[in-house]
Amino acid sequence: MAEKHLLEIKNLTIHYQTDYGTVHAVEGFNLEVGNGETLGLVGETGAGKTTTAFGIMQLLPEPAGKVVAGEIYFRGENLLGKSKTEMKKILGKQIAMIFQDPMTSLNPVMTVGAQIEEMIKLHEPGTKEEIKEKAKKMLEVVGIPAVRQDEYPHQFSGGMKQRVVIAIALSCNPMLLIADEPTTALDVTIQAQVLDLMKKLKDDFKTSMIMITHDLGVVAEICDKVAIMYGGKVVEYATKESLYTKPYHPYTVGLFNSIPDLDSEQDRLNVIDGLPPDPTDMPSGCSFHPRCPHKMPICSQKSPSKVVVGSEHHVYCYLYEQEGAL
Amino acid sequence: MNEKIIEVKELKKHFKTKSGMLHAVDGVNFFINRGETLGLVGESGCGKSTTGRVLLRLIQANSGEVLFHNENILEYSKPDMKKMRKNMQIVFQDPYSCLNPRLTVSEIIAEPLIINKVYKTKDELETRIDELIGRVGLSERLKTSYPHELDGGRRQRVGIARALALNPEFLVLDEPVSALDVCIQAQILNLLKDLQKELGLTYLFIAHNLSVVKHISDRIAVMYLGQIIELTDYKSIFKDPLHPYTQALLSAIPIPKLGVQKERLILRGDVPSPINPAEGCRFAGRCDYSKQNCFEETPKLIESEPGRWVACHYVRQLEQN
Amino acid sequence: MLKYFARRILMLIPVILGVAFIVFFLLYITPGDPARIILGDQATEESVLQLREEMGLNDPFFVRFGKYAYNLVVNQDVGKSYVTKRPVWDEIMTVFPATLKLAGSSILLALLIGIPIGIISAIKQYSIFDNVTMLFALIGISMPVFWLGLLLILLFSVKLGWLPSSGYTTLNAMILPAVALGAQSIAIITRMTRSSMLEVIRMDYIRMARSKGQDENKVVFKHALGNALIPIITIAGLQFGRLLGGAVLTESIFSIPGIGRLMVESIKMRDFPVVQGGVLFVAISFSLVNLLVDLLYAYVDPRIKSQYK
Amino acid sequence: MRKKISIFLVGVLLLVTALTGCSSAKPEAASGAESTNGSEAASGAETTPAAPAKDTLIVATGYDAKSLDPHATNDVASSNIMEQIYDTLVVLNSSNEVVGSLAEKFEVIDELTYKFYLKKGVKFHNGEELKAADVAYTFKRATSPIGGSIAHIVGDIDPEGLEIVDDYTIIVRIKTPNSAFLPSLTHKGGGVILNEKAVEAAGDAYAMNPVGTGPFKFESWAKGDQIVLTRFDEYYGEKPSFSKMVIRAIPEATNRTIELESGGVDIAYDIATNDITRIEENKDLKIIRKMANSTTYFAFNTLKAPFDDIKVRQAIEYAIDTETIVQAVWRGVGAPAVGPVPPNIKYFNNALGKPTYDVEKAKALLVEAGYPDGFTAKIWTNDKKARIDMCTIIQNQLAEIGIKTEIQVLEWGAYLEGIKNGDHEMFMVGWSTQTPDPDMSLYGPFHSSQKGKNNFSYYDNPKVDALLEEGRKLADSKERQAIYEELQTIIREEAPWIVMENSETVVGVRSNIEGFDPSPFGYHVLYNVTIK
Amino acid sequence: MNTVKQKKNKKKSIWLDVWRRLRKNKMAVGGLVIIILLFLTAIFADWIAPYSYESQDLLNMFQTPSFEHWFGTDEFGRDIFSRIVYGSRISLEVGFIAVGISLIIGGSIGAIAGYYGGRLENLLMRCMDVLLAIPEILLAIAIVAALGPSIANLMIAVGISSIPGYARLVRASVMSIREQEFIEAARAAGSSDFRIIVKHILPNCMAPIIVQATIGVAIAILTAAGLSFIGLGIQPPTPEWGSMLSGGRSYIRDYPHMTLFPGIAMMVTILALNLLGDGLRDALDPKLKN
Repeated sequence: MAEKHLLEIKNLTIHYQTDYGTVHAVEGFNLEVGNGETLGLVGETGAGKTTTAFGIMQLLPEPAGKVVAGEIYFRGENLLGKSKTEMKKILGKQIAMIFQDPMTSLNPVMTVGAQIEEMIKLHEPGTKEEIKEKAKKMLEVVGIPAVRQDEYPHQFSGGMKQRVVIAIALSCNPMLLIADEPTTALDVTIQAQVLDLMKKLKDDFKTSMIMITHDLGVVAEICDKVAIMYGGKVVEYATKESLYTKPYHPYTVGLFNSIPDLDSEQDRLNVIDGLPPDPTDMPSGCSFHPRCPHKMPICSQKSPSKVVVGSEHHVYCYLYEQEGAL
Repeated sequence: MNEKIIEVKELKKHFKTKSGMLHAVDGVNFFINRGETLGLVGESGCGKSTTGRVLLRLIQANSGEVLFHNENILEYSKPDMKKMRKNMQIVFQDPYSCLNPRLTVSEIIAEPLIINKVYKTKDELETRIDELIGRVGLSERLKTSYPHELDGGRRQRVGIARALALNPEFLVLDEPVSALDVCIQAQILNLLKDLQKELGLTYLFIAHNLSVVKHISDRIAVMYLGQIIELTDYKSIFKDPLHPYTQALLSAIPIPKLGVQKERLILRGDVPSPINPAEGCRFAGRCDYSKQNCFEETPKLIESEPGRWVACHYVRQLEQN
Repeated sequence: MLKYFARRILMLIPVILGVAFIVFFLLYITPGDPARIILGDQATEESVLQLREEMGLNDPFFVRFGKYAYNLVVNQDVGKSYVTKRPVWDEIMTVFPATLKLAGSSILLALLIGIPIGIISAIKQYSIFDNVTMLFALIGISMPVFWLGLLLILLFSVKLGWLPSSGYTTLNAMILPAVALGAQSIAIITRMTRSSMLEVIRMDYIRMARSKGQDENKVVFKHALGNALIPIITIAGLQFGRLLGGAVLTESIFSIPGIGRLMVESIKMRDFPVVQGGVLFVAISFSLVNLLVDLLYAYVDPRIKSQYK
Repeated sequence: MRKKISIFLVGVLLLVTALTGCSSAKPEAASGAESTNGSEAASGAETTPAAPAKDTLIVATGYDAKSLDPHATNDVASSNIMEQIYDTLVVLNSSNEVVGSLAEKFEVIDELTYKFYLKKGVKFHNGEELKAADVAYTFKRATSPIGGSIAHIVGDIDPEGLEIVDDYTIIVRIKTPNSAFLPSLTHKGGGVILNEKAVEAAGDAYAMNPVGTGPFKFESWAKGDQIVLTRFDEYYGEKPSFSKMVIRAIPEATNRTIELESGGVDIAYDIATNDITRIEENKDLKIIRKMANSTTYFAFNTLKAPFDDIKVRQAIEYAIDTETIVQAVWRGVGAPAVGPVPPNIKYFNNALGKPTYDVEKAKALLVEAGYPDGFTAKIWTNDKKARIDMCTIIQNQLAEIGIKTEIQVLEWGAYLEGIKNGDHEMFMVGWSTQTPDPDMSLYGPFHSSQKGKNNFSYYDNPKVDALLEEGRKLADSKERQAIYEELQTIIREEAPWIVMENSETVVGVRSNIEGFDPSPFGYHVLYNVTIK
Repeated sequence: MNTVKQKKNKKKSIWLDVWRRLRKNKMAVGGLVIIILLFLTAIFADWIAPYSYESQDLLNMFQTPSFEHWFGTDEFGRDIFSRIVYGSRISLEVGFIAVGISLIIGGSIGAIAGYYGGRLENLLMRCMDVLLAIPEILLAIAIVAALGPSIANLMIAVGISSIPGYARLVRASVMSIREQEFIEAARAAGSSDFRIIVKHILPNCMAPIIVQATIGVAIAILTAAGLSFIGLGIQPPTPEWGSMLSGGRSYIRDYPHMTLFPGIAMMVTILALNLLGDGLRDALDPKLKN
């Protein structure tokens, strides 16, 4: 029986060495993703979402990025312990990734078909014709006429390019798909098309997915579970239903309040003032305390530990520590 | 209250490209009253930014009129235009390219004042700069720092302060918050609303994020391929959108709420190319309700109901075909 | 594609006329009377004056240039050398193979050595290999060509006697000049390959390729190099074009009768037709090389190919 | 993608083969020379089958010939080639007397008319037989504008006065009596005889396709690289001992020496001073040295103040130590000059002795001339290294007597024009006597009629003019000698020139080459050489 | 009033920031140190050089390096070390003034072409193409032959022949800056074209221009030396590295020291300039860094 969780990340810490000091991009990050489950990873720019994804895929830029601590268990095995050649077998076959900007994710001097075939050839046996056929089929699956397989990326619109990227990612039917803000660069009508496609494919291929985004609307549409990231770590994790009905962490509350509501009438948005933390010198204790309206002295001394506040809903915040949650 | 500050009539702007004439702005009409905010919404490539820039004559229009206090500024001579520029300014989208990296914050804000020789002595200039910096919520000590030392939100505040320097009546806001994170975005939106209330400013707010536009606008115009296809007050556009494209646009917005999932209208295909567009309604190709004459006759923007302008042959008679 | 090609050729005409005008003007204001030089210092006055008349040296500037330009454009005739009375075209064609061979071999050296080293030092950025090659590349650029030539002769011809110090007809006579001239091109192409590769390696599609589980050298040679080729071709084209006329120093050290040396001698001899013909020839070959480079672009990068349709 | 890169590499390889292929072919066609030149032999890799080395003589010169049309140019490099291809009517024997060559014999009918009897059966390289008509045609062409550059040699011939008596006899008349006419006919520039048919047929291309009667005939010419001549089997005179001669142009003196040492060439002209000892010490090489009839001199523009004052000129002469300068720059090659007439020319007045070096006297003269604290002036020289060096030392020596100078190195074109317009002040230049007659050394540079042409210093002395004209008329005799000795004394006294140095021909030769004797006039006979 | 003072030292901060980044690159600092030393030798040449560059000593010519003559003597017995020291003055002079000429002329052509675009740009750029089609060294030779060999003409020749390079560089950076939004903001505030170019565009093009200028000085020195090498450069007896090299080349077999030391001096100078150029490229353009 597959383990309870397809992916388990324990206390992951990733730092970047730059000329301006070490950047604490990811600090004590914990997360689980179940089989066939879609987890939304939400956070503002600089919260460490993309770095986490690169940590999992071991695509951190050499020599600056380094995994300092933590384990990443994928199907029970710690990916961090694996050698480069072992990882090569996993990447693309079992874990695939979609990048944010479709404009630059495809090699401009290679035909679209060739880039899909390359993925298939790496992980599945078959003659040239078979692989070509599989690639054609994948194009059809993502809604692009197969006849366009010999065209080049610059002949496709942004939305179509993202479909090609999805075709590449899913061509070997990976267990886990990491999507790093796949629709942020797209117009809202095209975004709707792509999200609709991803939902359909997710169910058909039974792929579990990590959807990295900063748009709570997208999460509501496509995700089962949600993890809110701030200052390089998860501050709240819950099912979509319990998070959207009652967010606990002050930052999550602030996030929801900052989004103008289409239905109701608001004169002013009640806003989280201040700025996101500077990753080169993180605030002590809970990294949100400088901006937190319910700040308590302890918040600036110790960083809060996990507090379970509901079934599959926990939060890292001292507000709920004293109440001794159930 | 509704004195028309600015009115645009049949505004056209075509760019010559290798493969034909690009109809960026193709016969746009609207007006904005004093103190009002008109939201201009549309997907990328629909011509909203170009419209904003043509208004300020940063780009020369091909034809049409831009009446500012009932005078067509497109015909103004260079010196008159320079005087006119004092009362219309612009705030940009990209925080990283809207400020000159080689100048300090106070120099950037002072630039329009120096160009138009508003103040005689340096002290008057300094006090005006301090006042503006305070006005947009920046701290005094940032006066001498450089743009690369500020984050996105603060850079936009400097951009706003610069736009306010000449006490304009009318501001074009070209996607001022699209590049910002949600929290910072909210802070800037609040600032813009406060400024409007306090200084009686009139805004043309250009954006592609509908929820942001709804929050700040009084009336909203939806643009598609260089034309305004619907213009109405912000409440009814969400409750009762008339044009099929507006309906599709609204249904595509992911709502950060549970159980409110509307039946989704997924548009077919991509936006057609604005180069040498065909006759007839430009949305006809992708519209589920398009009939024969939709492809022949271009619908005019008419006031089908009081305060509800729409450019469609079959308003309220849409049947699935 | 043909239409683009034809248009580019047509655009050459103004450039050629421009070059002709500049050279014509420069030579016009150059002191020294060609007739007197040709007839030698002991020639009689009458014969000098008569020759001047014959050569039309007494006409005003624009008349002379007009005649020259008309002759050039209408019947592609660049006139006869004042000194040897031979058509300028033959003069150039006899010296051109030497320059072509010299420039060709140094560009070849540059490509065969520069590109691989540039790629390796890009992959192994900040390694010792990278730092050492970059230092050598810098020295290569900073080394004056003529000094390097002298040192090579001193070492290989004089001290070791392995290689001849002059001539160009045999292969091993070409080694020293090619190395002397090529050193700078090798350095330039190595640096350009490295920076172009570094830029491409940071792109998203490289990270995409890696995320497919593709092995590293396929990622580098198939994806990265494919995209990094364009700037490299540009620089190689520019260098080759410049060497065609600019190898005058190397030619003089190794006594290679190339175009560069012919130009310098002709300027000294005030043999105006040969100078004008030579510079025009170099300018035309320079532009044709650039045109070839543009065509290579189209081949390497589909985005550019689609523009030509 | 892989396909793309491999295609690129193939393209590069094609470029390679095209380059090496076509270029090695092209020089073949252009120069026509089988690439059997020595440098290849030394390096071992024979690209094409070469005739056995010893049957080919390879010579390295400093400059490539300009043209092989004797009437079109008068430069030394071209004359060196023409020496092997053409013959003249008369030549000089070892004691510098004029004897017949193409002409069996000749008579001097009166001071204006000369009669030549041609040898019979002499063949041109194109098979035509030498006829009187050829001689007439040659002299008519030489005196026409085409022959401008050798006008000073055969200019006296009266084109109307040429009379063809029969196929093998011709009478030549000259405009003004000139005892130096016969010696000037020995000059391998102006005096050679061309073949009428060949010249007319070749037209402008004749310069690159010469036809003569000499022991070697032209085969090919790769401009700026090498000229190849092959033996003319029907030569009327004594046949050369080897069948092919290659004259290579190697401008760099160092390269010429290296090629000589490596066997790339058999004979190397103009060996650099500091290579002489190296060649002498090398057992398979030897040095041949001979004084040449050319003089380098430092002169004044006598029209311009202060050089119009004789005292100033004499002061400068005393201030310049020619002895040290020649030793410093030439280091034992050539010799400090005595006067404008080179040592081994008739009537050389050795009694004058070298100019004396006396700084005090120079200063005194300057004071007398009214320039107690000296003056500033320009020195012109062309871009010959040795001349620049000499000027640099002169500049230093003149500074000691208060004359501050600025050296201007000009190319030959700008130099000549400057002198013609009289902008020059002090200048250094050379003059070579191309025929063994003192008139050639003195008439050109010092006769007032030659001002601006050969008389660069604009020297004008009626007495000297008279003596020169007198000297021209007289045949060789005691009076003629007295005239020329007096001329040399006056010129030394008036000092329009300060003679610096008589140059010496230094030629490096491999030891297996016999019979090479350089000529003082600068163009050397090669056809009588034998290769062991 | 402290804000004004504060602004003064703030202005410095931009260059301080550049210096801080430059200092990290050891090679570039090495280059800078060499160049500063070079400037000092050029300025204080009279004190540094043990002998005058003209004083001849015909008795001991071709001396190999010894204690009194560190670099030995040349064919006139002149001290090579002193001539190299004086030579540094000429080379720097030629290098900087030539770059100055090509920067001012080429730069303004590039700025005008880049800013206004359209037909004017096309015309200007075609003229630059014409100049570019003629190889630099041939153009320089023709100019020196036309104007006559002197230091001033050498500078003009080298300067003119590198104008197209600067024109293209400035045009490219002006065009990229012209699209930035802060230019539209300035136009919206009614600023004149001239002010936009001077206050907004050029200051932001400084980085590539400074880098190209530094490397340009190296190229100018090389070209000038090349011209002297073929006898078209500086008039004797002025010491210039190129002519010293050319002078020594016929004695290369017996007295190699005559070409060795000027060659080394030239190479070290040009290497230093290139090192500094590369270092400045990274320091001035931080976006290249991350």
